[in-house]
Amino acid sequence: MDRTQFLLGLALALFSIGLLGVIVRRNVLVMLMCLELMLNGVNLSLVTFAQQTASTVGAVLVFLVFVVAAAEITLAIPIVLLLVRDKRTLDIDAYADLRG
Amino acid sequence: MFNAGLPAFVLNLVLFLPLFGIGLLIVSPSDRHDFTRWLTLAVMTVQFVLTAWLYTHFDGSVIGLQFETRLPWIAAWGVSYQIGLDGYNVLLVMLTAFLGPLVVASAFSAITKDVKLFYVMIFGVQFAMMGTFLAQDLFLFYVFWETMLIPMFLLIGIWGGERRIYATIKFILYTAFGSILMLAALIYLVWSLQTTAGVTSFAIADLVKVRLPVEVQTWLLAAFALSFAIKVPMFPLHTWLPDAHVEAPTAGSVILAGVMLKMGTYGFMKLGFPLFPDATLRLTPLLMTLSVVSVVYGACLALVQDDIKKIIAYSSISHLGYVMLGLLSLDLIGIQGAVFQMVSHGLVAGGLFLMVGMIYERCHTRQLAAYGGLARLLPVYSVFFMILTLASVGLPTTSGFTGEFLVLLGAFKAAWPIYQGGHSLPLILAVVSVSGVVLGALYMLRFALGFLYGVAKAPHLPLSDLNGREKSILALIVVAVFAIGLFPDEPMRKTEGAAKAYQQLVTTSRIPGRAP
Amino acid sequence: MIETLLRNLDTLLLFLFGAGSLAGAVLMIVARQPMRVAMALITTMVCLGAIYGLLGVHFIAAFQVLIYVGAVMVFMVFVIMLLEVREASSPRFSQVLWPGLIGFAGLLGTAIISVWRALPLPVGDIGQQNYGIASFSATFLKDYWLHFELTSVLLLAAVVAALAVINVSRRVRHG
Amino acid sequence: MSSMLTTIVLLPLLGFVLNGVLATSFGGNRVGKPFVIAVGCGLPILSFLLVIQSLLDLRASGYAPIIENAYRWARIGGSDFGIAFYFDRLTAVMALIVTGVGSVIHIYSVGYMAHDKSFGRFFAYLNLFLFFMLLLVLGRSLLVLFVGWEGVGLASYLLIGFWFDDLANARAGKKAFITNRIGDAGFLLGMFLLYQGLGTLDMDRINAAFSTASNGSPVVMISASLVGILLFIGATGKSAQIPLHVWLPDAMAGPTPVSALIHAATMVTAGVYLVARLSGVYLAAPEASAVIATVGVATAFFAATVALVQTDIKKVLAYSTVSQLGFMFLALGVGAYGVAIFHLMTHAFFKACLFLGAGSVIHALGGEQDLRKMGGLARKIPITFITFAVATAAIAGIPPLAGFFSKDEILWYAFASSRGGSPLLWCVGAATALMTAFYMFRLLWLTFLGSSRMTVEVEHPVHESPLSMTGVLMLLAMLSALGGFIALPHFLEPQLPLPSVPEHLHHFETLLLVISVMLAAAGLGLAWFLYGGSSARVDRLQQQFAGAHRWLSGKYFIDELYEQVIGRPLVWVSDTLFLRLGDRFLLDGTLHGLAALGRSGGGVLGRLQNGNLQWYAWFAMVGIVGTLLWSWRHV
Amino acid sequence: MISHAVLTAMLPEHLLLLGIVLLILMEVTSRWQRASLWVALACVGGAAVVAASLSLSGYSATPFAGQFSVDPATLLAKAMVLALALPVLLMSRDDFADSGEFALLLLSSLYGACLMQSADSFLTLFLGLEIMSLPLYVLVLLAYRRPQSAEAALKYLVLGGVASAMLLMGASLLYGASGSLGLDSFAKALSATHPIAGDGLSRAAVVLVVLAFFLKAAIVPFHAWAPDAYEGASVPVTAYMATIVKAAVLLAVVRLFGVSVLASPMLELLAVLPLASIVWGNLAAMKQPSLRRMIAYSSIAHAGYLFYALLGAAAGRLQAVAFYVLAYALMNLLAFAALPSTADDVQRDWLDNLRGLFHRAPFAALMIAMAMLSLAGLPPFPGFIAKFLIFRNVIAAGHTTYAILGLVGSYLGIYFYLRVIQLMFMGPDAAVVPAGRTHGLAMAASLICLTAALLLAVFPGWVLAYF
Repeated sequence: MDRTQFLLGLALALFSIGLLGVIVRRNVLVMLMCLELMLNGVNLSLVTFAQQTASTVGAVLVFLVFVVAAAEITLAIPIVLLLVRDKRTLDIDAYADLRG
Repeated sequence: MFNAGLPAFVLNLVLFLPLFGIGLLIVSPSDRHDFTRWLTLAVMTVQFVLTAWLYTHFDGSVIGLQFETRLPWIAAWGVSYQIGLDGYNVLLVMLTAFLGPLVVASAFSAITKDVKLFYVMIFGVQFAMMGTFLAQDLFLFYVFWETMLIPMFLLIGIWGGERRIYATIKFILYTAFGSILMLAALIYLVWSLQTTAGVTSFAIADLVKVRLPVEVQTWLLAAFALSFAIKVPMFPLHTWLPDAHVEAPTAGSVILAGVMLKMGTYGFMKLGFPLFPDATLRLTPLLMTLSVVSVVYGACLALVQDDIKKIIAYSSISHLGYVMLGLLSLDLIGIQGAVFQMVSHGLVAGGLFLMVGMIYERCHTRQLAAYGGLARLLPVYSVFFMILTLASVGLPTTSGFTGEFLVLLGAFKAAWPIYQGGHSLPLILAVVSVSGVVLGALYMLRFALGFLYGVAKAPHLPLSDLNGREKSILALIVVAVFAIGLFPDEPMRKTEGAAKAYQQLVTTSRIPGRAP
Repeated sequence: MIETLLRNLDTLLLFLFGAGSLAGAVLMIVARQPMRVAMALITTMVCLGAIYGLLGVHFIAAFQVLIYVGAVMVFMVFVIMLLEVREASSPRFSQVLWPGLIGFAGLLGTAIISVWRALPLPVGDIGQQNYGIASFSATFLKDYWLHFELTSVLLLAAVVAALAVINVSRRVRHG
Repeated sequence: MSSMLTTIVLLPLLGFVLNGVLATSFGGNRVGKPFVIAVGCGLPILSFLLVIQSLLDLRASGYAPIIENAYRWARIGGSDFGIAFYFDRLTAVMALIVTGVGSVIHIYSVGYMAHDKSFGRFFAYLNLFLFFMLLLVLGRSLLVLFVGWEGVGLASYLLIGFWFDDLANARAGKKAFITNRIGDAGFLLGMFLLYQGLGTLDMDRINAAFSTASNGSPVVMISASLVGILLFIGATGKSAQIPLHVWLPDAMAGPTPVSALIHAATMVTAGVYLVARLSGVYLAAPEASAVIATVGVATAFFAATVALVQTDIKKVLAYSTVSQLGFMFLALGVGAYGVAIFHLMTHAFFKACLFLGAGSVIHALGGEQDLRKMGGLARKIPITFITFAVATAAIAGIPPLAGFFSKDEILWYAFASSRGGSPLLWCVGAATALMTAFYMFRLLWLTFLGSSRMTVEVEHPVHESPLSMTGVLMLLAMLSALGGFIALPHFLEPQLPLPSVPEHLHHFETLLLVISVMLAAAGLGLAWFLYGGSSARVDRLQQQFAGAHRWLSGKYFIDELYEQVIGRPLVWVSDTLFLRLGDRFLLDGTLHGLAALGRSGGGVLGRLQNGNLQWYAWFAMVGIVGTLLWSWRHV
Repeated sequence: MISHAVLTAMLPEHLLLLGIVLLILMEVTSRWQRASLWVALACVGGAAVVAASLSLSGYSATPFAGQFSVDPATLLAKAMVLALALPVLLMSRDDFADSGEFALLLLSSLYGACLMQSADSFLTLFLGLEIMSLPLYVLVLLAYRRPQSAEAALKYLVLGGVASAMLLMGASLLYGASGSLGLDSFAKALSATHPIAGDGLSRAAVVLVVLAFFLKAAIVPFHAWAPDAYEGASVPVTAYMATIVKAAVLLAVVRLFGVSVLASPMLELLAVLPLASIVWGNLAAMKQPSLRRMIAYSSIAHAGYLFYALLGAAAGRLQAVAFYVLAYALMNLLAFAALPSTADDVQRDWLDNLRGLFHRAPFAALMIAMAMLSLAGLPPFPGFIAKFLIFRNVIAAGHTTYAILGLVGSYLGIYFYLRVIQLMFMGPDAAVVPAGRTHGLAMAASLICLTAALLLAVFPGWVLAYF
């Protein structure tokens, strides 16, 4: 197995596991963390390719992803707090009022 | 701008007067209903007068457009605002303009709810109908064609009867379905013109030059025909009509029966068949069979209805089957007959719906069984009713005869040589369609029998006979009915050129590669 | 010999950290307590940081640890601690567990098979000069200063947004 | 005067318009009776005078047909549909009958309808009828004829249902109209076929085309018989021949002058006129002629049998009319067109007289029409009796009255014509003649002779009718008596040549003449025998042949048969098959099904949107997997 | 470094930024908060005017090569997005009366939307998308007139995060395949004529990127967030999401697609899923009890039409999308602006409460009716011309079957639009009529939309000439 293949496979696995976590974990905070995991997978892929193609731009994008990930969490947490204030639970099943 | 000077300008005026009327209504006070009514009537009357003036200046022997206006509209797509009178539309435009004031006047006492909106809608539908007939650009035609649905939807839905919502939704879903496929076909057609001839144009005059393989033509015609056949309506696409007619307010029924159904047959005549002659040839057995089935089926159904509006509604299916038969016969007599059957049906069915509306206003029921012996109670009403009934039956001297006779004659005349050539279907169909003459008498006289004769009874007694306004409306219609029945030659001169052009277009193959 | 070993050691470490990050990821799915999930995520991140380092992208490796572990995860852990008490008895997995697992298998499979054929790509040089902090910063501020500025706009927007949420919370609390 | 014919036609129309607008409740009854009478009777009489004038003109011009173009109805491409009038010998005869008999019946109606509320309406309708009838008779083209043809049907419809408060009357009118329409369908097809073949509808041209057509001209040869039969279908409707005869007896629901004018003298003979007018076609169509003869004689016989047992005075006369029309068609079928017209004329005289006489009786009895409630009226209304008796004798074929001559000629040609005459036709015809004599004298006896079977209330006010009625009766009786001396077949011969008679048959002529006189006498005797004394004989006979009597008085149950075979199936097909199964179940059902499918589809999609974020994410995941798989296509 | 081009080319963005800064200052100082709406209006309007006039003058510049460039089409897209935001601002008065936060977040979001239009690389595109989305998540819950708003925001945020991840993964794979993060490499990968299109890496990359945009534009099966988010948000925000966000995403997609020529299997992907959206959205909308939710499903269907536009030839894509977006957005805005406000946010657009609206508020009823008819794509309203344009392009590109299927799918949608009209005009009046009226500013907004829409309907050729 080639190194790139390994790293890319790992990146895709992280991405997929992240999405899986978003789907199967009930806890809202865990879901958010799984979202972060997805972005980590992306980052790994980007770095792999950046190194592979010997260009900086991938690394720059990784940097941007850091910032955006941080910003997303910064926004998500207050929203979660707001939700919890209402229903006093982190179980995502409780937040299914809008439907149909 | 106006190629033909004053008449072209007047034609535009005719088209846009209803919009002007809407403008007037919007700025007029909304609580003075009588003012609204008379204002509408005045605008409609002006429209009719102008149309009549144009009619007298129209030269029927000329093939092609008269009083034409053509302005670029969406230049990039080759869409233009192009309107004009030709033999195809001149009588129908006249009919539309003629029925307009009558419809308005008929609603004076019937409509008391949302009066202003009602007349806005009437103007709207009048505008759209005029536009559909006048449009000489396929895109413009389609826009008007579809626009018409909206005011009609509201007319039925707001001022209709008990099941108006069901009826109006059914109406619009039915018709819109046809239109959707027509839209696809229309785009394809224009695109074909663009790829084969390098011309980007929606002008009907350009589109009748497109050469397409017969399979493609068949698909396109099927799409157009679906839309038109729903509007006509032809069996088996007719079930919206009885509901729409029954639930619509009188004015709506009159517009529907008087003008809107003719859109379908007009569409076939102006677009469907001339655009795709080879496909028409191919589909003629099917379409002709369906027309004749419509004739018989509609008549049979009219025979067993208890609701007086439904009788007339189903009779429309039957009568418009004749129109289709005439158009498909491709015989000059049949074509002219079809045109006259359109006009006649507009007058007669429109008049009958007006009359039903008048009695409904007095008695509030449409059940045939609730009435009897109206000839004793309402002598004036009964006379008008009888005349229109007989016109519907197609009695000679009335307009109904002119249409029916010429259509049947034309169909027969065209079918006989084919029969001698070994194909008997057209002849069988022509013969079967003659049975409509009998069935027509059967259901209309059953109607008249229960309605006018026997022991006098009505849900609301005493009844007042027709007032001056109603008499004038009906008298105008009756005069027109007799005029067309007795002296069809003069209007026939107006449509002569178009009938020939139609025949020519439909009988000339347009498969690519073949010599024209 | 040593060089070969070193190179192999390099590869070995890469695999090791890779396996570590994967284990952390799997742990995130199966761990019951959010705090453990957070720890697993931190593990994964650190392992990834190590991989970045091994790949020579030290700048990113540093940021991975600083921003992710140092800032984001600390914030996360803080919030978990704040809310954790109430979450003892709730089940781990949602109703979508099995469909989710099937979908996951499908996703991973299709994704890897999709990209697999294109690999391996021609290997490029690992240019240390490209990814050195100094050179990277220079490139960043020279060629990508627009994005640098834009991140500030983004952060500004995020801050304003977060404040807005907090304002909403405050409004709700006061009725 | 070049617009004479047009004027003849339009005068009654003017009467219709004037009376219709001014003297009915439609127009508010603005004028009184004198105006109605003046217009209603005056204009037909004026028409009659103009017809005479035209006849004189015709004679002056050596009987060259007068053609008068009114206007062009329509021109389409090469086809020209003109409205033109045509006046020749045949037209002259018909027009004279129509306007002449018409006028006197108008006059009769003045008395008969004197107390009716809708006096003006009645005269308006009568005038309308005359207008259309004249159009029918004077029209040059089949189109004009057809306009009149349909128009008289309308007038008939309106007049049968004149007293429309009773639904039965209106129903009878409707039945007449519908039955006629069935015939008209055939008429139309025949007309189309002619137009297709010849390109014209002018009847003189059609006749000429057929007579000059060489045998090799296939279009003409194929279509002649077909055309003939199709047009004859139209004639069966109008002239109440089998199988479309059912409407005429019911049509007696109308006022009696109407029955006399329309359903005896004029309108019902339109079919005869049509065939005679298109004799050119029928001469070229022996098969069609054979059909006509057969149908005619069958109708004559059949109607006569029914007439034997009818108890309604007008029904007897109605079936008698059907029967006599059958005679006329018999004559047409064997090529004796002139004779048919001759019988048409004499029939117009005596049948009008009979109907008007019956009207006088009904008038006298205050509306009673049942023969079983009459009797012994001869003394109370003598003029009616005498005129009625004369007409009865005429129809029965007692020489030298009118009916004798015409019927005898028909029977002769039925026997001897080289165009399809046969002994069989004669036998059936003769039997019919016998029955005719019998049922007519039965009628006479039951009505006027014997003892009275009337109730006192009915009997007491019985009185003779006013002069306007009796005068007309006398006039018609005189015509019935003397009409036979008008040598009409001879007059028409240049136009409608009589068929040749094979040499070897000539010597039968006297024998047959004698036989037919004897038959008439036998009928008279039989009626005297059965009805002259007590009713016991009749009752016995009735019991003896109870089955036959039931069939006859039930008119062979043709109406019921039609109802079962046509009426009910039509309604069943319309209601059950088309409306319920077709429209509601199949068509609307499909649509409602589709709509329900759409709605439930919307519902299912709405349930998928279950509010759970993780399902949403799963959708996305499935979407990604599916799309990636899809993207492998064509790899 | 700081050249003239940077100032001029980014002037609309700068104006927005200026607005943001001013608004922050006003927030921080807690002064002149009443004026925040006007400041925002001025900035957005100014930016729109600047963008439009730059576009009309044919300005194009590339201040950051390979990252950010402007040309007339880009500027026009920006002008459209910005101009459409004006009615949203106007109609916000009822829900966000005394707070500058709405304007602040809206401007931030618009900044991102504008940025997307100029993106030349995935870096810029990604940043634009995030700058647009992050404030949007908060906008959804900002009014917080019910607890479900936060739920809506969370759903939007999580799925938006997934979309970002998908986009980035796609971009990274593309980066691996082509060594570049420029948008042109995407167009190349998408295009059938380029050899790279055959290889799995770039194909997977293209799929992921496209799907990320599908998610943002709410295409089935990535649509599920939209109904919930639309319903949970307050009316102006719903209007913003349904119109401007969708417009920005689609216009960016057009830029992304560039001059690529679609070929199988990407062609099917871009036909089938939008087609499914059309059908799904139209069917699911039939039974919706609230206008916002109905519009959400309607927007799913409309997203389908918009992606259909990409099936057409490359040259006509921008025109079709832009015109459609304009017509569609104007009509949505018209409907939302005319909707009378009530004390209870849930009640406001409950369809049952619209019963008999014509008798209570004829103007609002007529406006909404017109909007519905236009959204249904019936002539003579601009929605028809827009739909016509799209299907014309699709057919001209030879995809007749897809066009017919799409049209039939659009037919399914007629019913529920008409149902709104039916309720407003034909039904009996609502049992409990919630008091409510249309705010003056909202009225102005609807009039602006109406005028523009009429212009669009009557002179479509004139408008088309600019794209």
